[in-house]
Amino acid sequence: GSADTQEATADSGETTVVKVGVVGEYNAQWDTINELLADDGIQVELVKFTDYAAPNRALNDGEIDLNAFQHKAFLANDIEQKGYDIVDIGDTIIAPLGIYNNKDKISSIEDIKDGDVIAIPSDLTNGGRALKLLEAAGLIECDPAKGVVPTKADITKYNKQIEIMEAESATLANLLPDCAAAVINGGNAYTAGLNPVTDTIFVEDVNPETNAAVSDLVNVIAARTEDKDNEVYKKIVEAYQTPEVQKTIEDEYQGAFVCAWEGAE
Amino acid sequence: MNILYQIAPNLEALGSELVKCIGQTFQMLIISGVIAFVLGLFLGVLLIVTKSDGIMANPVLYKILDKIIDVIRSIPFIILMVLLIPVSRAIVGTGSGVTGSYVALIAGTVPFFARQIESVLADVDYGLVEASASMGFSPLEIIFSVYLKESIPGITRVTMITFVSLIGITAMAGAIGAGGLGDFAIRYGYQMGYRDMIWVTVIIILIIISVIQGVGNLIIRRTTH
Amino acid sequence: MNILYQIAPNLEALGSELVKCIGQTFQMLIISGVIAFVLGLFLGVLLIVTKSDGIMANPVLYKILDKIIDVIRSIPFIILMVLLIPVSRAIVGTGSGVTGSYVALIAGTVPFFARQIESVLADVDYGLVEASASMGFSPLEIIFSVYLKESIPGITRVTMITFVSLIGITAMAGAIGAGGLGDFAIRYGYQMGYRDMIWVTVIIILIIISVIQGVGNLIIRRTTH
Amino acid sequence: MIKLEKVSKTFRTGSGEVHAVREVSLNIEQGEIFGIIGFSGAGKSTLVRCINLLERPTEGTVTVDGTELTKLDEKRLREVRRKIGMIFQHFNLLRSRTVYDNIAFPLKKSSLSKEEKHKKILSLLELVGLSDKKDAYPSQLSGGQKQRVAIARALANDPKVLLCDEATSALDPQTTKSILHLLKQVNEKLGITIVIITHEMAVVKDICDRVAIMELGRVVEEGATEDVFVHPKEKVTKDFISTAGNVDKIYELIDEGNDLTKLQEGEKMVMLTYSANNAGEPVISYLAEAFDVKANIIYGNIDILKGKTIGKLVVTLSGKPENMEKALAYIEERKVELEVIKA
Amino acid sequence: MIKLEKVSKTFRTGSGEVHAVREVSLNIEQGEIFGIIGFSGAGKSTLVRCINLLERPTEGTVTVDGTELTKLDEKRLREVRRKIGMIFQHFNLLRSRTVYDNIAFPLKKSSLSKEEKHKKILSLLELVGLSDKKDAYPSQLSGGQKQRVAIARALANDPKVLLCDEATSALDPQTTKSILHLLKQVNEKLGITIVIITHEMAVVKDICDRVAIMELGRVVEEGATEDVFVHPKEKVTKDFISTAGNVDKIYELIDEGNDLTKLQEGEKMVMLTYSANNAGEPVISYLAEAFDVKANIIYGNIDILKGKTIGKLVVTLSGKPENMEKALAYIEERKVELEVIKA
Ligand SMILES: Nc1ncnc2c1ncn2[C@@H]1O[C@H](COP(=O)(O)OP(=O)(O)OP(=O)(O)O)[C@@H](O)[C@H]1O
Ligand SMILES: Nc1ncnc2c1ncn2[C@@H]1O[C@H](COP(=O)(O)OP(=O)(O)OP(=O)(O)O)[C@@H](O)[C@H]1O
Ligand SMILES: [Mg+2]
Ligand SMILES: [Mg+2]
Repeated sequence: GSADTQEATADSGETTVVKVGVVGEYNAQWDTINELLADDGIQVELVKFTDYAAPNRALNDGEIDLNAFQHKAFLANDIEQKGYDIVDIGDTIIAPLGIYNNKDKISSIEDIKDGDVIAIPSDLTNGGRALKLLEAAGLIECDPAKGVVPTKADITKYNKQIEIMEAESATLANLLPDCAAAVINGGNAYTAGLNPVTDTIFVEDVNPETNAAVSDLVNVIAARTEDKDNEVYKKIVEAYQTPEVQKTIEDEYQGAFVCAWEGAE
Repeated sequence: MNILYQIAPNLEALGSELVKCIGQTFQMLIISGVIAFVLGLFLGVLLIVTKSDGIMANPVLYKILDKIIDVIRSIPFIILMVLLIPVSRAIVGTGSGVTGSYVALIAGTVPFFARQIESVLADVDYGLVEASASMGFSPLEIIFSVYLKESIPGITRVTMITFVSLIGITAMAGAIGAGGLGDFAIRYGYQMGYRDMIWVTVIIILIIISVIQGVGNLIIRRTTH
Repeated sequence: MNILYQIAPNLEALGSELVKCIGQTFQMLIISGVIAFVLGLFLGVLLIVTKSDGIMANPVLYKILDKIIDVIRSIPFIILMVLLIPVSRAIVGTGSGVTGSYVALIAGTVPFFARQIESVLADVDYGLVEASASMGFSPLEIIFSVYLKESIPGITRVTMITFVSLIGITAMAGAIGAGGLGDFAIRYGYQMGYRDMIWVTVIIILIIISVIQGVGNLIIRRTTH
Repeated sequence: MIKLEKVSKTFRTGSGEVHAVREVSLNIEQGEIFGIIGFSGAGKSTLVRCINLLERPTEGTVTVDGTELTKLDEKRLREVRRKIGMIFQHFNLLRSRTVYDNIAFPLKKSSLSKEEKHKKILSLLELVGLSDKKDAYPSQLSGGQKQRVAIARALANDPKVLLCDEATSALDPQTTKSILHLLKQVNEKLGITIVIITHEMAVVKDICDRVAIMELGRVVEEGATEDVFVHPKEKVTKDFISTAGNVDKIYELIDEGNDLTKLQEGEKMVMLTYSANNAGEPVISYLAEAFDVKANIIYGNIDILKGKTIGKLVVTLSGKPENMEKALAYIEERKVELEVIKA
Repeated sequence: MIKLEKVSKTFRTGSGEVHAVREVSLNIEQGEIFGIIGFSGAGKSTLVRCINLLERPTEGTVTVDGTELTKLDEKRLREVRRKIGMIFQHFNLLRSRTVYDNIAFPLKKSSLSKEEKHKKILSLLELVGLSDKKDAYPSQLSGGQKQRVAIARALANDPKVLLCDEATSALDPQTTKSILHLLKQVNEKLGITIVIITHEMAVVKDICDRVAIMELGRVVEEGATEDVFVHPKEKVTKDFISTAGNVDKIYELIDEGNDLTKLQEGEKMVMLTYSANNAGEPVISYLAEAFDVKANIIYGNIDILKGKTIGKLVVTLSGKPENMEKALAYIEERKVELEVIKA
């Protein structure tokens, strides 16, 4: 695949294969997209990474054509830190974080007391967001200068003397019995069989009107800057942002992921 | 300190976090290291003596141990860690954090260490075992006075090798919230892209390893005659 | 097949993915295994012969090798993998996927294997080395005819140990998109929570390990007299 | 004390079975020093290793001190073994321990006090002449020094039975002598039964009460040392004894045409065998006195075994032919065995 | 052929320095069989290991065949070593190789064809009597069998110099004899220079042209074998020779009050020493004939060394007092050394 797909035309009869880097297994929407694009002779081939830091590098290095796994803030940070020459070419979804409670210990934010352990994701994509969520819940305060992705080092004040434990996102649900609560993202909570409505005591506000910061947390499809206007890639973005895909996401993930592109309900 | 900050600019902000991670690493290394050493030694010895030509030949037990070790070694560590969360919770009361990591670290180290101990003990001159048997020593005495005593240099060598591997897997214990140096390097150095933090952690780990190798080599030199 | 699907219900959907992952694992194991074996053997021998009492004593070279091995072993594998991406790209043209994993897998295996080979060769009776020296054999001939030939059982033992460790780290190569069984287990078994997939992969890995151990034990039995 | 009944040991190897020991029955009495000789590979080591069951016999029973070892469980066997000392052909010293600690090793389970043990070890070190090497490690010892450590170690536990597999083969004659002396001493003083494998006939002559000769896994001859030496029955025994005495060399010299073996007209070269029942006979003197036959000693080996002179002497007799004949007849009469080698 | 000049070797150990070899200078001629004897720990092995620089001397120079080894670079040293065979005290056989392959090992670099090598190995196996063990591994061999493999291996490369460190100590006398015979043969036929460490005096007597006696790292005496045997100068040499001949035993017997040593009124027990310059003397016969003194042989060891009868005989003389005196005087005259042991 890679850059020579630029020359491929939609109606040449040949199938253009586009490699899209993803993380995790929440990829039902791509099956729908492939169905939608079949007529255009475009086929998305998923390259699955287990590590959040890998897909941007692979994209930047030309090993994949697109990736779709991160939110805008993560992308911005990666570009700044690692000097990648990549851009976002379309919004996709948002995976709202929730504070899931250990029902044996607490049943509301107010129940959290000094010394309680709160687990948050250790990866950058979700870790900073989790801190922001804890801030929104009134448990801590972060250095505003660090924007939407602060690290533990940026906590300026503990309103409750909680102990924040960083762990791999996928294990968080497993670790819940050891904590008072855990900040888990939609995908992982969904996998663990947690319900984002009934099992949480606090949920991220994903309405851009009430939470301005959330626009930075919208996941995107990213491409190399040179491919910004690639027709094939544009078609893929268009295919993503369709009601068909929205339906798939809603059916499959039951609220763990919320469609976030302009025009989605 | 200033030069240090110049070389590693992120150290200023992350310094206290780093210190905490060093502490976590030491805690993990010492506690699970010691326990894994004892258990691994025990299992390695058990493997050697229960072999079909061993001094307490018990082929069935050998076969079972052998297979258990293989099974545990077949499970990728990250998964082993997750599978063991309930076990850890039953034993030490928690499945996360530094305390929750011990069980997994031990389970990830022991089979490997036991295999290496088996390999070392297999090289003990059987004539010595025979000589002790002819003196009326019991299998237990032969284990301590011959197998273990005579292979201190070999045991030290594989202990060093295993210890370094243990450091390697503590890096993965970050997944269950145990933190530690390896996790620090992964989060800040790799995910956040602070290259200086990678080198700082590598140097610290290198120092730990060097100290261990130094002590180990000293023991080897002192016990090889 | 039906019974299989009943025991492991997710196998139906993931079967083809699993087969692909098995292929990736084999590709990684065979290619990086063979190269790491040769390199590790070479380095291990180099360590033994350049030691201060070795047959080609060269303390400076020894010290350098020794330190390089320690440095590489100090870097958590996941980070090592990332650091080596440019190297991989320079050598094999890509830094990701199965092909991109070789360099990292080799770098993650060789230092460990070399240390173990060093440990095995250190146990060769020095009298044999002396006897060959007295026959006018060159260091190279002594290496092949005595050190390597006489320690085939030991080398086989540590090769098995290392091979199992290599399987362990291929699981991490998923991070750079190399796929493989371990990664399959992590993605589906762990992240997606399909427990049956964990057991399926563990059984497959166990079979691979058992075959390797079987062959290894046969070699050991055939070469121990 | 030690009773072997139809003991056999077969090794299975890649290239077939090796019958190292075949149906050996032996009875070794309390307080005896019993020698085992035989060519290399005859099965001596294997047989001795069967006595303390280091090698479990394929067939047959082993009884030591009235206990049938082949029937004991591991625990009881260990107790019995503690009273059977063993010196290995390859020493089997513990590399990680000093000479002192190697000797201390079997004392681990002894009931002696620390002080007593220390004294005992020092006296054993003294005995084997290694007091100055007490802190050395085996790798720093010469071959003979290693063997001496092994000997001291085997004696440490005051064994009732001592099994020695070529315990002096790496030692110079002087040291050998002192070790044999020591063995004899412990044998006499403490009534220890000693089984000794050796290929040095001097060792057998010096201290063995009885001796067994092995060949191809079997004991082909067995008896009191002096009997076996004087009247060997089997060819292998004769070979052994003659090589030991070295008298056969005369045949070589004759073959070589050595000056000493050239005879004058009328001279005869004869070999006289002295044995227990003709000891104390001044044969040569009598020949001269009574027959005017001169005997020139060319070669010989006369030894005292259990208080009796035995051995062989090769002499050239010269004298008048008629006297010579009488002389030979006389010798025959005196029961000194005579063999005319060359005439 | 081999020239050692002021060779010293000092080991540094935890508990101080061990001066294993001290300032040894030796000159071993081409084609000679040179024996080294000495008590255990005297430094024999270390000295021999200095000859092929397995042990680099702390001081001094080693010259073999005109080449000063101590000056060579590694590569040249290897070439020289290929022509120096060595039999180790501890055999040093390769465990992973069969008997056949162990012997084939040094032939790796030989220019012989495969066929020739095969023949050579088979003939060497024949020579050491191990044809039937050719596919056995060292662990399946008896002690003596291992030693024989080591001997065959050392001979495989047609060495010019052969260093033997107790090459026959684990062998029975018969096998020892055949090995010595073999060594003598290669020495004579191929002119191989042989250095042999041994503690068996029989070995020295049988094949050594010259012999050196070591004590505490030094060569204290050195000379032609017969000279050293007949006229030992140093105490250590005398000790060695007497223990070898075993004649000293008579003193023990006297101490013990053995019957044989009990003398009648007027009898005398004397020890006669035969040496090269009084060989061929029928002393005992003459005593009887001329003085009517009877000599009863009690103990003795008469050997032929380099074609000459040498050795000792202990006899009891009995006769009239005046004759006895004359007899003793006569013996003295005939240059037979005489020592009255008991009177
Ligand atoms: N473990 C073994 N496996 C196979 N064969 C063996 C084993 N041990 C000994 N043998 C064989 O058994 C025979 C007797 O061996 P043993 O060691 O008893 O001989 P030995 O009389 O002690 O000889 P030596 O005087 O040379 O020590 C030999 O032919 C030897 O090769
Ligand atoms: N590697 C070593 N380190 C320290 N001391 C040693 C070493 N090798 C030998 N020695 C010492 O050097 C001395 C001479 O040893 P060597 O082996 O030459 O004796 P040897 O004459 O061959 O004795 P044997 O007849 O018992 O074999 C001994 O006292 C021994 O303890
Ligand atoms: Mg033997
Ligand atoms: Mg020696």
